[in-house]
Amino acid sequence: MIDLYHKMLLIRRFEEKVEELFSRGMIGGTCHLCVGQEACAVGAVSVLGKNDLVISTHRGHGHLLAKGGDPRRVMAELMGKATGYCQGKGGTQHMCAIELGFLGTNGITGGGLPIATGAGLSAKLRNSGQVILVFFGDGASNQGTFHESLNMASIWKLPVIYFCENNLYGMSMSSSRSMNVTSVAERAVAYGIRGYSVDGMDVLAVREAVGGVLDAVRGGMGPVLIEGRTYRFVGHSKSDKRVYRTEAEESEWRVRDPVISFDRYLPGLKAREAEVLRVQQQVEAEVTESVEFGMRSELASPESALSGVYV
Amino acid sequence: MIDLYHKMLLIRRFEEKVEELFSRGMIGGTCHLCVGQEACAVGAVSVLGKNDLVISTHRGHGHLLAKGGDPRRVMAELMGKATGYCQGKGGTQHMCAIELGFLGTNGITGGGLPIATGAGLSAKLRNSGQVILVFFGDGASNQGTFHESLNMASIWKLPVIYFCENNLYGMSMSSSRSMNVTSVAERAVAYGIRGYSVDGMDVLAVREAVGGVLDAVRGGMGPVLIEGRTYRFVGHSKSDKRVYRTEAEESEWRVRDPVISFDRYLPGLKAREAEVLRVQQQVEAEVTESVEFGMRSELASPESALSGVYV
Amino acid sequence: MLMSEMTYSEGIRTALREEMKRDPSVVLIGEDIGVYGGAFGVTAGLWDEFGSDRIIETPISENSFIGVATGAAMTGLRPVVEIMFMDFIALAMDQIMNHASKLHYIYAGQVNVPLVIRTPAGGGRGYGASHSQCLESWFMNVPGLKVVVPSTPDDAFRMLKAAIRYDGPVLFVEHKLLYKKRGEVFECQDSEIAFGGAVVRRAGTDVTVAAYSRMVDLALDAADLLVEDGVEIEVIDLRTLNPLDSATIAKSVEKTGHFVVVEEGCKRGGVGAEVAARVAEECMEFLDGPVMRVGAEDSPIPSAMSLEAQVLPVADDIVVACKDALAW
Amino acid sequence: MLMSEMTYSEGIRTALREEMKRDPSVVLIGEDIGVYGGAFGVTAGLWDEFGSDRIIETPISENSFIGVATGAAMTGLRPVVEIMFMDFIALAMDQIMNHASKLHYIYAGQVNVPLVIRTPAGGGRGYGASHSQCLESWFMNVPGLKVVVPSTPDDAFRMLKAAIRYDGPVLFVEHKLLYKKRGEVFECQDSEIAFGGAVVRRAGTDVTVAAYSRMVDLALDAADLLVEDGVEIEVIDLRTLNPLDSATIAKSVEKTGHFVVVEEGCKRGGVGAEVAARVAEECMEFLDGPVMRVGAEDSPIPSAMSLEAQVLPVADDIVVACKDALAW
Ligand SMILES: Cc1ncc(C[n+]2csc(CCOP(=O)(O)OP(=O)(O)O)c2C)c(N)n1
Ligand SMILES: Cc1ncc(C[n+]2csc(CCOP(=O)(O)OP(=O)(O)O)c2C)c(N)n1
Ligand SMILES: [Mg+2]
Ligand SMILES: [Mg+2]
Repeated sequence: MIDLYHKMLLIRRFEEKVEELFSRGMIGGTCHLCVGQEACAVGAVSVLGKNDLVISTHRGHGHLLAKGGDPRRVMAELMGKATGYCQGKGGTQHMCAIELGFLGTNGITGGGLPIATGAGLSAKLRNSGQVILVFFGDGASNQGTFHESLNMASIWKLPVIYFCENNLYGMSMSSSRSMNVTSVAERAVAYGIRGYSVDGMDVLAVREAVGGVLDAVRGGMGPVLIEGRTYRFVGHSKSDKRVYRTEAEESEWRVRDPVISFDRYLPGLKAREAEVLRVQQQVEAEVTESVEFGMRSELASPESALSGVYV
Repeated sequence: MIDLYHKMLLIRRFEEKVEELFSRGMIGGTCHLCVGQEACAVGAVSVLGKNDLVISTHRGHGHLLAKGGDPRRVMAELMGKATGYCQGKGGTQHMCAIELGFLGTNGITGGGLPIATGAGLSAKLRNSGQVILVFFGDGASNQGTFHESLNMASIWKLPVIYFCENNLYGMSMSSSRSMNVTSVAERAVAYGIRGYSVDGMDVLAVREAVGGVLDAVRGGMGPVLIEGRTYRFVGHSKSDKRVYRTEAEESEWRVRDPVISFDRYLPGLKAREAEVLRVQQQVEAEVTESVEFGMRSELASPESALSGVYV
Repeated sequence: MLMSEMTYSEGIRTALREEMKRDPSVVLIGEDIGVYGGAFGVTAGLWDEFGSDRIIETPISENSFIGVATGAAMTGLRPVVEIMFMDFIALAMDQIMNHASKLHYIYAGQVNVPLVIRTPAGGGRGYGASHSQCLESWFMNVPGLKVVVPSTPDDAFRMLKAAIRYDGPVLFVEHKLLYKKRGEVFECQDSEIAFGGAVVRRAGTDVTVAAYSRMVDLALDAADLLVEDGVEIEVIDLRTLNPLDSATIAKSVEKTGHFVVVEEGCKRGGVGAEVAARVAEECMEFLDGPVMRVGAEDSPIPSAMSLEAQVLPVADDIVVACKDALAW
Repeated sequence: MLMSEMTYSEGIRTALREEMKRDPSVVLIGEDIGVYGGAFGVTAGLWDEFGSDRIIETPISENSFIGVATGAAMTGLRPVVEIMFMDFIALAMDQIMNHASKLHYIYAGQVNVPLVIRTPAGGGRGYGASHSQCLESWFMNVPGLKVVVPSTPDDAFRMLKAAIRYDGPVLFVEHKLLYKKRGEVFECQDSEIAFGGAVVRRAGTDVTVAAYSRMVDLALDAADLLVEDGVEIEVIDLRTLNPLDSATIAKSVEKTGHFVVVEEGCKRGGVGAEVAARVAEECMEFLDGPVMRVGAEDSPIPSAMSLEAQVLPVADDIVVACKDALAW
C-alpha cells in the first residue's frame, strides 16, 4: 500500500518538476502531464508481472515510472540527453524502456492500440504467458484503431487489457460531446468482450479491476476493456488555458486527488505517519536526483542523430 | 408489391447477364455481383424519397438499379462505353448517378461510410430534409471508418441510415470468424444509437425496417444501424471458387432466394400470374436492351482519358 | 491596397473569416478548432463569431473526418478541414487519395469536391518524430489534388481564399515556425484571388535557388550570407507544388546557369526530386553545373533540439550547395 | 544451382514456404490469405501446410493489422503481411510511416521491427482507380523503410527471403501482371541471400534506361523495337528503390551519355523524379542530353481498358523518350 503511494507521489512530483523546468526553459518541445491520473497508472501496472508489457500514450511519463522507469533516465530523455531512455531521439512522446517491458509512449492518438494487439498476438503464438496492458484515452477510443484492435484481439482471444484513462476530455473536446455513451466500457459489447468502469482516482479500485481479470486474460479468456474515470488537473499541454471546462468542475475533482487525498483511497495509511514522511522525503530526493542527473548528463552527440535509422 | 418484384428480378437478371458477358470476355476488369441480396437493395431503397441519397459499395449494381438506375447506362459503364454513367472512367466499383441521388459505388471497403456521414452533415446543415442511406458489408463493419463514422453521425444526430448487408462473409472470411458478435446490429450500442437486425431475404421486412425509422431519422433523431441478414449466391468475384463455405450452407440459403421464392415473401403475388409474367417479360426486354445499348455505344474516346482530372 | 501588417496565422484566420462571411456554405471541420482555437491558435475567436453550425469539432478520427468533409463537399458545402499536425495526415491518406482527389474524375465530372485541407508541417520545435514532418511530396504524386505552400502572410491570406473558392480539393500546407511571421497583407478583389505561380523573392545572377514555405526564409538568409562571398543568388518561392511553375524556374536558370532546390522534408523522394528532375529535363541547355538538392537527412526527426538540428536543413546547407554548384 | 522454372508468384510462395519452415517465428498476416490463398493466389496451399498458428487471417482493418504486425515484430515474430492491393496501403500509412519505420530509431535501437509488407501494385487489368495504382514513390520518402521491387521470379524469390531475414521493415512491391511471368529460379545458400543492387538486364551503348518491376519488361520490349532504328539501349533493373543503387546507373550513363527512367506510377512526384534527380546531380559530366522520365499521366486510372491504356506508359513511350534523348 505504501508502495502504491510512493509511486503515485513520485509521478506527481516528477510531473510538477517537469512543468517547472519547462517554464524555466530547461526542457524544450512540448509535453503532456498526467497530474491527477496517477491512480490509473499505478493501480493498473502494480498488478502486472515483470514480463508483462505496457504500452502507453502521449501522456506517458507516469506509465513508465509505474512500470519501474528510472526517473533519472526519464528526465534525461526530456532534456535531450544521451543518458535518456532513448538517447534524446524519442523525447516525451516516443520513450521506450524495453528491459522493463515498457513498449513505448506514442505521439499518435490511438497509435499504440494495434501495436499492443500485435504484442498480444505474439505473446499468444509464442506461448510466452505475457499479458499486455495498453493505456489510451477517451479521445483515442474514437479512432478507428480502437475498433479494429479490440475486434482483432477479441476474435483471436489475445491476452490484452485495454485500459482507457477516461479523463473526460480529449484535449478540449469533452467526451460527452465526442461520444454518445456515458462510459467507454460500454463499447466492449461491440466486440463481445467484457467491459468495466472503475473509479480511476481510487488506486485500489483500479488495482482490483485489473487484478481481477489478469489471470483470466493470461489464461486465454481473451481481452478485456477497463475504463478508469479520472481527471487531469493540468492543461492538456503547456499552452492550454483550459477555457473548455469550468472551475467548478475542476474543484469537484480536486477533492478526489489520488495523491493529496491519499487517505481517502488508502485507508489507514495516514496513521502510518512516519512511513508516509519517509516516502515523501525519498520522493523529493528521487526527483531532485533526476534533475541533477539530467543536468549533468551530456547532450546527445550530434553524430548519433543520423545513426540507427536502419538496422 | 409488383414493383418490388420487378426491381428484384431486374437486378437478378442483370447480374446474371453480367456474369455471362464476363465469361464471354465482353466485360473486362473484375466485378462483384449481388445475386441473392436483391431484397436488401430493393427493400431499403424502395422507401426512400427521390431526393434522398444512396451510397454504395463494391457490390453496387443492385443498389444503383434500385435507386432508378438505367440498366443500359449501367451496362455501358461495365463495358467501358462513353454512354456509361461515368463514361467508362469509373467502372463497376466507381459508378455514380448524381441525378438519381446515387453517390457512388466504392472500391475501398468501408470507404463510403465517412462520405455518407459527410453527406448527412451537409443535409443537416443545409436543412435539406434529405436522408442518406449507405450500404456496407459485414466485412466493412470491421474497418475503422465504420466506428469513426457511426460515432460522428451519432454525436451530431445526422440523418443517416447505415444499412449493413450481412451476407455472412467478407470475401472468404466468415463473419463468425471476423467478429465476436452474432449481429452487426449489436454494435449500435457503442454509439448510443438504435440497431436492428432483419431478414435480408424478405423484401417487405427490409422495407418495413427502413420505413419504420425513416421519419424519425429525417426528423432529427439521429442515425440508425440496420442489418439485413442475407447471402450472396455467387462467388465474391469472378475468380472465387467458394471453398470457404459448404454446399449444405448454400442450399439452405437457396431455399430463401428472394427472387425465385418471391411468393414466400410477397404473399399473394403468385396468384397474380399475368402481372408476374408481364414483369418477367419486361425484365427480359430491359436486360436485353441494356446489352444491345452497351454493345452499340461507342467506346469512351481516348482523349477523354486525360480530361476532368482537375475542375 | 494594404490591409494591415499581420502574422501568417492572422492571414489565414482573416481569409477564413472573410470567406465564411461571404459564403454560408464554407464550414470548418477539425479537432479542437472551436473554443480552443486549434492547437496553434489559428482559428481562435472564430467560434464566438460563427458557432457550432459553421465550426464542426470532430472526435479524433482523421481518416473519417476527411471523408466526412469530402461527402459534405460533394453535397453543397465547402469544408475547410484542419489536420492538427501534418504527421497525422498519414491516417487520412485513403480518404484524401482514393476518394477526395479522384471522385470528380472517376465519376466523370458528376460531382465536385471543393475541399481544403489545412495542416501545419515542419520541425524546429523539438516535438519529435511524430509531430515535425513535411510530407508534401506524397501529395505531389496524387493526381487531382492541388498542393499549396505559402511562405508569407499575404500569400497565406490570398491563396487560402483561392483554395476555398476553387471547386476541387486543395492541400494547404502551413508551417509551424511561420505562424508568428509578420508581413504586409493586401486587400484583394475577387478577380485577384488566385494561387499564382512561382515568384522571385530576391533577384540574383549567379545561382537560382527554388524553395517554398519556411525554406524561402532560409534561402533568403543564405542569400545574405553569400553576398559576403560575392555570390548573388536568385530566390524563387514556388508557392504551389501542384501545379509546379517550372517556367519561372527555367527563366531564372537561363540567366544563372546553376540550380539549387530546398525543402525541409526528407530529400530522398522529396519535392526537390521532382523540381530538380524538371530542371534537368527542361533546362539542360542553360545548366553550367549539376542541379543540387538541399533537404532533410534520411532519418526520422529526433526529439532533442541538438539532434533535430542535425537532420533538418539550415541556411548554411544552402550556402554550401550554392558554392558547390558554382565550383563545379 | 537451378531449382526450377517457375512463375513470379511461385517464386514468392516458395520463399514464404522455405522461410516459414526454416524459422518458426515467420508468420503470415493478411486478408483472405488462408484457404482462399489470397486475392491473387500467392499464398495458395500454405494454409494446409502451416495452419492457423502461422497464417493469421485478419478482418478488413488495414491500418491496424499493419500495426498488429509491427507489435508482433517488436516482440519476437517475423510477420510477412499482405496488403491485397497496393491502393489499400493508403489506409495503413500511419502505422507504416509513423510507427513501423521509425520505432527502431526513435526508441534508440531498443526494438527491431522485422516486418515485410507484400503488396501487388499496378494496372493493366481494367480494375479502375482504386485497384491499379503504383504508390511506391511515397515510401522512398520514408526514412527507415527499405523498398524492394523485383521484376523476375528469381529476384522475387531471393529478395523476399532477404526481406524476411532483414531485421527492419521492408516494403516488398509485387506486380499483378508479373504474377504469371515464368523464369528460372536458382537455389540460394544463406550467404547468397541479399537484396542486391541494380543489375544490367541488357547491355547497350546509346541510352541508359532504368526501370523496375513490370517496367523492366517494357524497357526490354522497347530495346527490341529500337534495334530497328539502330539504337542500342542499356536496360537497368533497379531492384530496390531504397537503397537506390545510383552507382550502377552512373557507370552506365558514363558509357551512354543519355538517360531515361521508367515507372508505371504517376510521373509527377514519382520514383523517376528521384532517380532522374540523382542522375542530374551525379552524372552531369557524362550527360550529352537531358534526363527523360516515362511514367503515368497526371490522372487517376480509369476503368475502361481503352482509357487505361492512355494513362499508363507503354513500350512505345520508352522508344519515344530514347529517341528524344538522342535527338537532343
Ligand atoms: C492522430 C492524432 N490526432 C490528434 C493528435 C493531437 N492530440 C494529442 S493528444 C490529443 C487528445 C487525446 O485525448 P485522449 O485520448 O482522451 O487522451 P488525453 O490527452 O486525455 O490523455 C490530441 C487530439 C495526435 N497526437 N494524434
Ligand atoms: C480497403 C479494402 N480492403 C480490402 C478490399 C478487398 N475486398 C473487396 S470486397 C472485400 C470483402 C468485403 O466484405 P463485406 O464488407 O462483407 O462485403 P461483401 O463483399 O460481402 O458484399 C474485400 C476484402 C478492398 N476492396 N478494400
Ligand atoms: Mg482524455
Ligand atoms: Mg459480406
